Amino acid sequence: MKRHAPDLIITTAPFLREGSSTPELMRQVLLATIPVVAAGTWFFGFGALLVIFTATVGAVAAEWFLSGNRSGLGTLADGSALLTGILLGLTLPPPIPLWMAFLGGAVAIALGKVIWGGLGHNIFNPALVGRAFLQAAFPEPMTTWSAPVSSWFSSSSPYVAVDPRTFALPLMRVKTDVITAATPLGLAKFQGKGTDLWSLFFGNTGGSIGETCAVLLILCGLWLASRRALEWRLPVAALSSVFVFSSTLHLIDSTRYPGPLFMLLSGGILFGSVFMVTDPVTTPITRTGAWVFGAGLGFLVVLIRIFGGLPEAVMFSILLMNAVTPLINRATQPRTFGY
Amino acid sequence: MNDLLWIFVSAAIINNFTLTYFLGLCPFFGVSNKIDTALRMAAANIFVLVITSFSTWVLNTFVLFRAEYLRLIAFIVAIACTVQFVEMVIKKTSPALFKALGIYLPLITTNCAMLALALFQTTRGYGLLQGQAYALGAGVGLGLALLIMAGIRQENELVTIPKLVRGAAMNFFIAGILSMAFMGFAGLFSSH
Amino acid sequence: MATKMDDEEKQKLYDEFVKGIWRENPVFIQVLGLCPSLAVTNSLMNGIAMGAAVLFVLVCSSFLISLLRNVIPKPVRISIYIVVIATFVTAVDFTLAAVAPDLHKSLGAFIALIVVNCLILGRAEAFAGRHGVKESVADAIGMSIGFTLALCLIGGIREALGNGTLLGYSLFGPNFEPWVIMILPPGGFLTLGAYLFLFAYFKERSEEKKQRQADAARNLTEGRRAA
Amino acid sequence: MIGIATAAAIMTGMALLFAILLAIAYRFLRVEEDPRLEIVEGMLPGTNCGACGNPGCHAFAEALLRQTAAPGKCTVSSPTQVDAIARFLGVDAGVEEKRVARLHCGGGYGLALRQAEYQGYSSCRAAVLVSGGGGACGWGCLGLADCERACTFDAIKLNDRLLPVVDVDKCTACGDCVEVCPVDLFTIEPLSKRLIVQCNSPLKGEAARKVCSVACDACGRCAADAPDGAIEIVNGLPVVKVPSLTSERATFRCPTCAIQWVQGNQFADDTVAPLYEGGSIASAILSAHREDERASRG
Amino acid sequence: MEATREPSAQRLILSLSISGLVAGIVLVGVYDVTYPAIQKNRAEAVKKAVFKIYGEHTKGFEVFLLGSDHKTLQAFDMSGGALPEGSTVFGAVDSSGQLMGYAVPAEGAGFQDTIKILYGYDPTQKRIVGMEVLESKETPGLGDKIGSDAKFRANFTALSVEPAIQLVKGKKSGANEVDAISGATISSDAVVKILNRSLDQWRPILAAEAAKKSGAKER
Amino acid sequence: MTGLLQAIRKSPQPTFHHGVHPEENKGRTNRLPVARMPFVGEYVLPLSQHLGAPSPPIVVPGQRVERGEAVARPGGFVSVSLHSPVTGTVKAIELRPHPNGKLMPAVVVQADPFASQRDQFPAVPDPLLSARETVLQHIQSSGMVGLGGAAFPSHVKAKVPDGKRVQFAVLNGCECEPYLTCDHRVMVENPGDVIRGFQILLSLVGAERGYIGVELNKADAIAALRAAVGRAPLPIEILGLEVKYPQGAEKMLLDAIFHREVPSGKLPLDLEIVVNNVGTAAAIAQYFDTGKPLIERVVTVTGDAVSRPANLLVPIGTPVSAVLEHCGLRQGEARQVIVGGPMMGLAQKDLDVPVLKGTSGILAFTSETVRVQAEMPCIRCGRCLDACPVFLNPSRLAMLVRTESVDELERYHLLDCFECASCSFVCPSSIPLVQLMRVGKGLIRQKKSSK
Repeated sequence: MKRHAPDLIITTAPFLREGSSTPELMRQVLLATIPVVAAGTWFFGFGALLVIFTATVGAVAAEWFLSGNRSGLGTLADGSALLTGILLGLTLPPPIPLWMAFLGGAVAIALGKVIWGGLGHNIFNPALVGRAFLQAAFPEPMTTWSAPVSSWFSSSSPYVAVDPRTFALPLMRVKTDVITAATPLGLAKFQGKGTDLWSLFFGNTGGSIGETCAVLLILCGLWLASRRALEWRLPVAALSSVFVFSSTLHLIDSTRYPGPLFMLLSGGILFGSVFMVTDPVTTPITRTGAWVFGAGLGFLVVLIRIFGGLPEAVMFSILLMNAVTPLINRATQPRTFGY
Repeated sequence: MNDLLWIFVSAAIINNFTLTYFLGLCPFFGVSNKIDTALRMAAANIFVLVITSFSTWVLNTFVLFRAEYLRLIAFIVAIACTVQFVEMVIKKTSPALFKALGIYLPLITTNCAMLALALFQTTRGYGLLQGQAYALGAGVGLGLALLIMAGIRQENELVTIPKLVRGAAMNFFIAGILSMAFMGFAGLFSSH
Repeated sequence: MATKMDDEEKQKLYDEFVKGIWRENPVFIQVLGLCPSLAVTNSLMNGIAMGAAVLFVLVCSSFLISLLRNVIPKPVRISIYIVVIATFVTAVDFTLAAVAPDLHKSLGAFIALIVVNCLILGRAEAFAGRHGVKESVADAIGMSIGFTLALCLIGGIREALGNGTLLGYSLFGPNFEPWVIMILPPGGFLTLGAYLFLFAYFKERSEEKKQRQADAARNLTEGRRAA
Repeated sequence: MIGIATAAAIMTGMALLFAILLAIAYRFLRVEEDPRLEIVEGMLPGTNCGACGNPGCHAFAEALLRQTAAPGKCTVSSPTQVDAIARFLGVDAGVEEKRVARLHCGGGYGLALRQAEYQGYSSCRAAVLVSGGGGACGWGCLGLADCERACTFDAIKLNDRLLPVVDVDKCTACGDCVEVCPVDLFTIEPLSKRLIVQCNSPLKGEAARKVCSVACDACGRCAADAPDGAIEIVNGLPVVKVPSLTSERATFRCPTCAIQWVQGNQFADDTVAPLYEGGSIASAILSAHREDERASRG
Repeated sequence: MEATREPSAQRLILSLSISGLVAGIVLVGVYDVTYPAIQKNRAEAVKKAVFKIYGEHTKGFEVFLLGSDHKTLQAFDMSGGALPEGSTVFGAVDSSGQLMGYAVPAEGAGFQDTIKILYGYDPTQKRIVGMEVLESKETPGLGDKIGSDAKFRANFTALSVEPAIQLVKGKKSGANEVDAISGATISSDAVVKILNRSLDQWRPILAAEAAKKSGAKER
Repeated sequence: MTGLLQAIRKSPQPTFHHGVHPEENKGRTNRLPVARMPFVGEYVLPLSQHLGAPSPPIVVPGQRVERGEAVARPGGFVSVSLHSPVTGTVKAIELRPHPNGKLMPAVVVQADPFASQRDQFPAVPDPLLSARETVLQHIQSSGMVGLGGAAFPSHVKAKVPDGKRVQFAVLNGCECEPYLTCDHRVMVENPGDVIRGFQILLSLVGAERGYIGVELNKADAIAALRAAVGRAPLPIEILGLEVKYPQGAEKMLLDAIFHREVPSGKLPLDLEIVVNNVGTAAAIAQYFDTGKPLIERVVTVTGDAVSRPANLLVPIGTPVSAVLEHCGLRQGEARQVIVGGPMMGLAQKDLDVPVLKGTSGILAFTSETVRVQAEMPCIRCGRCLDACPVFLNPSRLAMLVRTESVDELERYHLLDCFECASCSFVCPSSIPLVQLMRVGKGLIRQKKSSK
């Protein structure tokens, strides 16, 4: 009785697959971050690149140690840890000490992803969990901004622009009296000063490394949408919700409440809409849910920015909406055919 | 009116009883495994909080002004007895309602949120209306935290949480992240 | 014969005492009495003070309840337990306010909230109401020491990282960047979560080790048998 | 002195008020419940395995109180626990004979013909839906460990041939594996029943031998060798009519080892030579399955 | 079984009442013993805060209760050692027994929770002469600087209250302006709001009191 | 951005909601005329080839049977007869491999190598002139079943239960499965048969109007059918539908044509509509023309592992291996053989399985086409929700199946899934979603039966 290993494979239908794959989607989002990283480096100097790099190293190192995989790339191969690190780096203020960036990356992966069982299982956006941790732990460094060293066409040597605080020893701080800048939202909230919309549009303002250049973010978002790498309803819903709520307030009292364009172009709402809100894992899976999520997010952003204690609220709002995403998913199940 | 709004919002989200005051943690972790249960617990909580707020306000205003040192003991006895009485009444009159809410009532007796509410409203000198706003806010806050927690935990049941953090540790981590997210509400309406 | 009985009884008392410290630690194992364990532990001193307050209340109420357990009618036992506990708590509250007003202020309402700490009522209901005076007191002391220990562990780490100090003494020098989150509410949750994770990790490691040893022993005996 | 009077008055008054309230409530609003229920349920293991035939431990406790079930029905409790419950209720323990789950297939890796390679969700229930799995025998074990996962008591482990081995010491006869197996290969048998037919295929003769080297080909030798009527061939398979057979004679002439005399665990002495070269293939597949499982379950 | 036998209602009521009675008596005892010390501590705390505001010349403080007409103050006798309940202001007294000014407790919503402060007010010059934070849950390291930051506290040593106090960022120019702590604007703002709100209530009353006093002196 | 554009641009052709656009791959066979498969030595006729009760055999081993002679009778109302496709001898009645992977009882007929195998069948009455009951009985004894794949007995569908009425009849000519072209060829080559069969069905169910839904990638078929109808003025309309999978599913087709949804758990009959396959209509017409029962059918044989793809008229019972050999199977290269279409067909482990009445295609793929990708974690991208034509949430259902949460599965309407595999098709993480759905249905059934 001669027998050989079977030739035929039996699998279940379908025997055809559409082309796209999860790692491919990750790659496209990673590609889209490259111009944003470059712009951040250009605007805030070499120090900003160091911050992004360190945050990424923190994230990747945490993934490596905690995933328990010692052979091959393991779960690093899907690129999600890399992406988390880069996104976290882009949301940090430029002069933050590097050890904090590293810590943030590690916390983002540990608390935001690994404890939930890895990619696809987490409820909260890992990068934002890392950032929220840093914000709560180090409120002062996390709200100290530096002014951009370059504008679009002129620069005062960005490659040497590194804030001395960046190199603080782990657990320590460097006490300096460096000139700090305020974010456009901070200026508006605490000093009642507006910012020129064109500077907001081109990114010539203070703020987190990746959030300042509106035009670039819009382009990246459009590119990702054209590659079908993101669910377009989410950013559209979030941005239009911010627009609607802030215009309503602006119409009620235009002296007290800033206009909708200012609200859209300033702060992290564009960055959040393109890179955070579109994270499929932590946002509703249903299409109705996407609209609900976006609307809720816009409402919270406007509420906290205008009536809350903090000038910026995108991070908290996204985390809060992440928290209610399971409930949204449940409430917005599509109607089954024939019911 | 503004005052009432701030009391309500403060108790519900800014100083959420569960996530920033650590009150009522045992039921928060205990009955947040199903959304359905969480909803009922939240309803029972609000009900008892409002009753507590009212009865302790009456007690404090009309009986205890002579002997403030009896506050704690009087409050806790009042809460325990009221809850037990309500429980018995529900059990007898409406078995269906008891099934839905009643089994959570004994849990609420030893829920520190009730006593804390009574004590806080007294030390802050809240009047009847303010007390009710405070109780409602605290109840809504507890319910909100409970519901969100239940949503997340029920979602987690569909995936495999690593063995080392499964159970209590995971719940604390979730609560920690939620607590961080709720920090975003700090200062809401306080400057307006 | 008599001494043997004594020994047995001593052993039993000792067991009741020891179990609360680790094996049935109220915070880490039973996850009870969470409100104060997280709310007041933003400094080590607070933890110690809270632990002491709980110790006093738990021992006194356990003593009294186990003494009176046959007199108290069952249907109103919970109410009476609460009255007893509340009395002791009020006493502690006043005493602390009189003796250490600063500490009293930093513990805030949580001294009063000892009344509704599930740990105390739980011990009264589950243990003191069913056991003799000696066992109950031993159990109460063990439990409250376990509770204090847990509070100190949590408070110590939170104060060290969140303020750079331990019992008020600076640990890292003046340039330390405090991790403010540790003394904020999220830090409480995360610290306790991290402790539970660590204990689970060590438990698994020790179990793995035991398993390995058992395997090795079995292999050895089987090898001998085969030989 | 006034202070004491006030305090005493307030406290006594309050206590009195509430006590009266509760006493009234206690008298008029009480709902009767058998207090023993809680105690009995506390004495049960609480695994809700259902081996006793009730939907869970609570239902079993109710049945015990109604005296419609004997404590010994609980196969999970140790005899002393059963005794304790019986003493508490003042009834007879009614201890049952130890029963265990037995597998009716010996066609493991290298023994049964594999026609195709199954790829997809690593679960027997899933594989059986895809052309009945890769094996040629549609009645055989699929070897994807649904039973291993389903077993609450950690009593089932796949061996090197990807066949589930039931640890008779740990097995409580709860029937979870019986329920989960999509090809119904498990039955619950008394431990004293030694003759086990390790095949479930109705095929006869050459057709049976073609798909599996340890299949029962219904030759009837076991029936002939057993005492009169103790074994009968029904639908291509021997059926052991007398469970307490004490002789293993019936197995001696079986050409394919499909009927076995089992003491303790099944497949304890697997001496049949593998048909494939290199027995390590099976263990490689086994570890691959485990890996898949880890990946899909986190 | 014994457990199932119902105890009589009288027994329930009796045992609960007795326990209530005993608890009440015990508590009165504890209260009586600790009362003086607690009150002393409370008075000490107020004294410390008043001293901090009015400096080393301060000798002690007087307590004034808001009268039932909500317009006038009534002196309260502190010889019993207890602080009264209700709306109170304290008067700082120097070694000569002269009233130096008032110390007014006030509270309001902060960034996180209620902030309680005590501020010194001089009704004749219409300015604030000092401010102490009694209780706050502001963010450590940021908001809680309202109590500890010397630069911020310096704002309140001579702060004009007419027109209403303003919060500014950066350079302080007017006598009625308070320079915010950078990174803790909301907490700084909360202090200013609490002051303005409290002053609205107390300014006329204290001004009337002061006028009464100076009038009495002149006469 | 394409997603956005798609949402804005409303499709002008009638179609259903959601669904997917797999590559068609019909080019190799859609121009090939139907050829005849030569006779082989042995035919295996499983007794259960249709939905419903198996047909009990009425022959014994050794008995001689003629081509077209019945070898099994209906085993009930929902059951049909079975006929020998060749003249020969009954070799055995035994367990034989069935395309569903199990061994099932079958009548094995050894073809007589010397018989002429001519088409010679007893005459049948004119269906348009006979009583309805007679016609239905004839359809049942002709072994007629739906040729689209599910093989539901045609007479059952054509019998309108008392108290119900039928307003419209629909012929399904979508053939939305990639690769398959058998219905396409039938419509192009025998449009007259299709229309005549449809007329018989129309009169049987008493429908006032008939529609034939054909996807627009079969323009020649639409033209041929229109021409056939044009010659006879009939209440029949031919509709061109957008090319989309699974347009051919009954419920989707009705949604596309009438914009009405068949309620969950109900049949098209509840909307007063009856749906049949175009191939079935043609076969019915042929039966009433010539008396030939259902002993042959058109099968598309294609895939990159066959060198001579074809649309073949295959006698039912022919082994798949023989058909593949006839079409030039590349021996040793085939890694996967599928009976049916690539979206809903069954992979085979044993090539000796026979062609059944419901077999519309045989596909053989080499390892180049068969790419089994490693499964990744679900990232909740929601593409499966966009694909599911019955608006389920496959992502969540999959998780619920893995955790065996049976109650939740029912709450999320798992039983409404008809396993079209659109979700698996689009899943970027290669999660075997349909398979999990099937397992889940099994769990629900098991729970129901244990109750």
